[in-house]
Amino acid sequence: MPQDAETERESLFEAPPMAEQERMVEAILFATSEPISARELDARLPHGCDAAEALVHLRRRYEGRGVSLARIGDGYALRTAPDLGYLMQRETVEIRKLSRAAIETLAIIAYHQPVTRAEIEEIRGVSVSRGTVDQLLEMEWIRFGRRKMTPGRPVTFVVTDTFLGHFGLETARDLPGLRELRAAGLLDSRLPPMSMPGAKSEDDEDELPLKDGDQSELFEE
Amino acid sequence: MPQDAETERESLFEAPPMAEQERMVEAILFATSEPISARELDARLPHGCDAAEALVHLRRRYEGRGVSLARIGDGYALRTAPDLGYLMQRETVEIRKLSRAAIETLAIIAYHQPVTRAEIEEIRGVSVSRGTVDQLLEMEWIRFGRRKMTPGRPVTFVVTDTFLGHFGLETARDLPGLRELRAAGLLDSRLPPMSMPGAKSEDDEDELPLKDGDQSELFEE
Amino acid sequence: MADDWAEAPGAVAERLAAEALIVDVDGFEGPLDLLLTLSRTQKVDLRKISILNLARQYLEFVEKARQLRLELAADYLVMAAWLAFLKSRLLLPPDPEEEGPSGEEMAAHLAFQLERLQAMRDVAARLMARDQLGRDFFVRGQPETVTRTRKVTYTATLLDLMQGYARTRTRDEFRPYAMDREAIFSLEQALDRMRGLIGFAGEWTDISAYLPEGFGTDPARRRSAAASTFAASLELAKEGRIELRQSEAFAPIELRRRG
Repeated sequence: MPQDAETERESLFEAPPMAEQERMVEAILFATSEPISARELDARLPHGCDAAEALVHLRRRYEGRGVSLARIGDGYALRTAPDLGYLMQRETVEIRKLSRAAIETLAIIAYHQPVTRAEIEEIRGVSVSRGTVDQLLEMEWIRFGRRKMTPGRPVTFVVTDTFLGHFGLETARDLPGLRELRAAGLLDSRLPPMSMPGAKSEDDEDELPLKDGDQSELFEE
Repeated sequence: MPQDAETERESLFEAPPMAEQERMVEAILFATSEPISARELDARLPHGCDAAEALVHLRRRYEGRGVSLARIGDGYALRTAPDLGYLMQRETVEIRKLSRAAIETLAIIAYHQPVTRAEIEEIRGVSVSRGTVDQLLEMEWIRFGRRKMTPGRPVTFVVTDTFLGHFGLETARDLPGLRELRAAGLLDSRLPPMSMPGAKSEDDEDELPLKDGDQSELFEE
Repeated sequence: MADDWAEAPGAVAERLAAEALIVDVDGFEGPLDLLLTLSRTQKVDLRKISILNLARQYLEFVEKARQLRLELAADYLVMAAWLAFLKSRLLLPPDPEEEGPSGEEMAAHLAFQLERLQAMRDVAARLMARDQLGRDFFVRGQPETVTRTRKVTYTATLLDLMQGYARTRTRDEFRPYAMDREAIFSLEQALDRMRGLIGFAGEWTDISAYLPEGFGTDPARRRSAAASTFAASLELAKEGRIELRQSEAFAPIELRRRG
């Protein structure tokens, strides 16, 4: 069939049949990197072809298909059907471990709730970044509690039922205390140097260590 | 749990009808220039779709068109019909001219794969230059296969899907003349009798050229 | 030699062919390629080729090249030597005492190699004659990129939580502990130190000479350093890098480099 078309063209200089012209236009539109006008198509097709007519046939052929013939200005291009655009997106869900800063902040909220940001900072010895709190809020593991009746009436944080559900706890009071943690061997005595006071871990980048004064106050407690 | 909710929600919907699945596959394949495997398609289609079946329908639909569905290794891709190549002068990319040595090496790898460097050298009767292999690797036409379980555990070479795609082959079994060569026993690895020139050990990775001294000794013989 | 050429039928053509080969010797990809080209002059199926004739042609070629003082690469000469050997094997009656493959076996393998090389060249040509991507058929010209949206969900375990809490609450406890470590000279440190020093230990030396600086005076530190240095020297002795000796119980332990 294609060979026939070619020999026909060459011997008689007659235009190939319309079906053949249509597949030629289809191939050119598929392979070009930019929309192409009917005039340009005519220039690329064998002598005597009628790109405009072939385009009409092609448009009809692709009606309702996953691909459609789009007109863009003077040019034509094959495009995936607009209703299938969602297939061109891939959503990947990535599960990541919470950063050390987030875990520590979360732990302090769970053990000390309701707790203010200043109190969290006091305990951790570093300032708590807004991003960490926002992340925990967004995960719905913490929420705002009542304002504290101290000067400035700071907001407090408490853990949520989602938090309790995730960690399989009935109440936050069920969390083991320090002594129990130690007895259970959960207090790792060989801490990596990262956790030494003053040393920052990567995820703590936006956290500024508190001044020495603040820190020593804590040790005196 | 969010994951459970998602699968539940998805299974509430039935898979779209096959005609719809076909247009989805069509859209996805149209959008990309790289081959996509049926498994990847399944992952991108809504739950319950059967990409393999949709591909069968789609291949039939594109038969005789200006664009056709090609199978390349594990993947599928749309390609223009080869007989229309003459219309595409503008799209033609300069194909790197390969040396005779590179072409022969490529053919030997394709027909004898997995094949070691020593085996290629045995067949061609000359040492394979590093440049030749590097060039084929760089074009992504060959890659390393498994090491051979012979002394020295030499690396082997195999051809890639890029190679298959370039030459319009579905699998390496479709190589032209493969069956005849096999029937004629020309693909058997026959070890040369001892004392043949070129009968060297497999693990001769970096063979050194003979020194001038060695050459002159030979003249005296 | 010239007489031989003249006597043979079709000699002129053959000689011209041979000379053309010599001039073009750089164009050959090794002796096998040359043999394959020579074998074409026999104008028969490669399976029916006369290896004896081929060996003669090749040797004549090499001889002619030497007369013309053309430099042939070593592998051409290795092949020449081997073909001369093969020729003698094929011509002389087989020696039952002789070991190794027979002349016929060697000839058969050479014929196989030539046929295989020719076959690979034929299929290589067929491969390159196929329709090729980017020349005869084409990929999608306007690929639409798949946008990847990445959704990240974070997780943590109860253990993470409790350890995190413990970490914040006990941070102060670790400070004195960190100071403790200053009095400890670990086995790793001792090994590192000794590996660097034993190169110079040609003579028997008291092991106490290997104690690190600053560890000799404070009893606690000295104890730690002595223990780890002794353990490290045992390890090095096990590796065969040093020898140890002690004249009697509680006498100084001495070491020296081995070999």
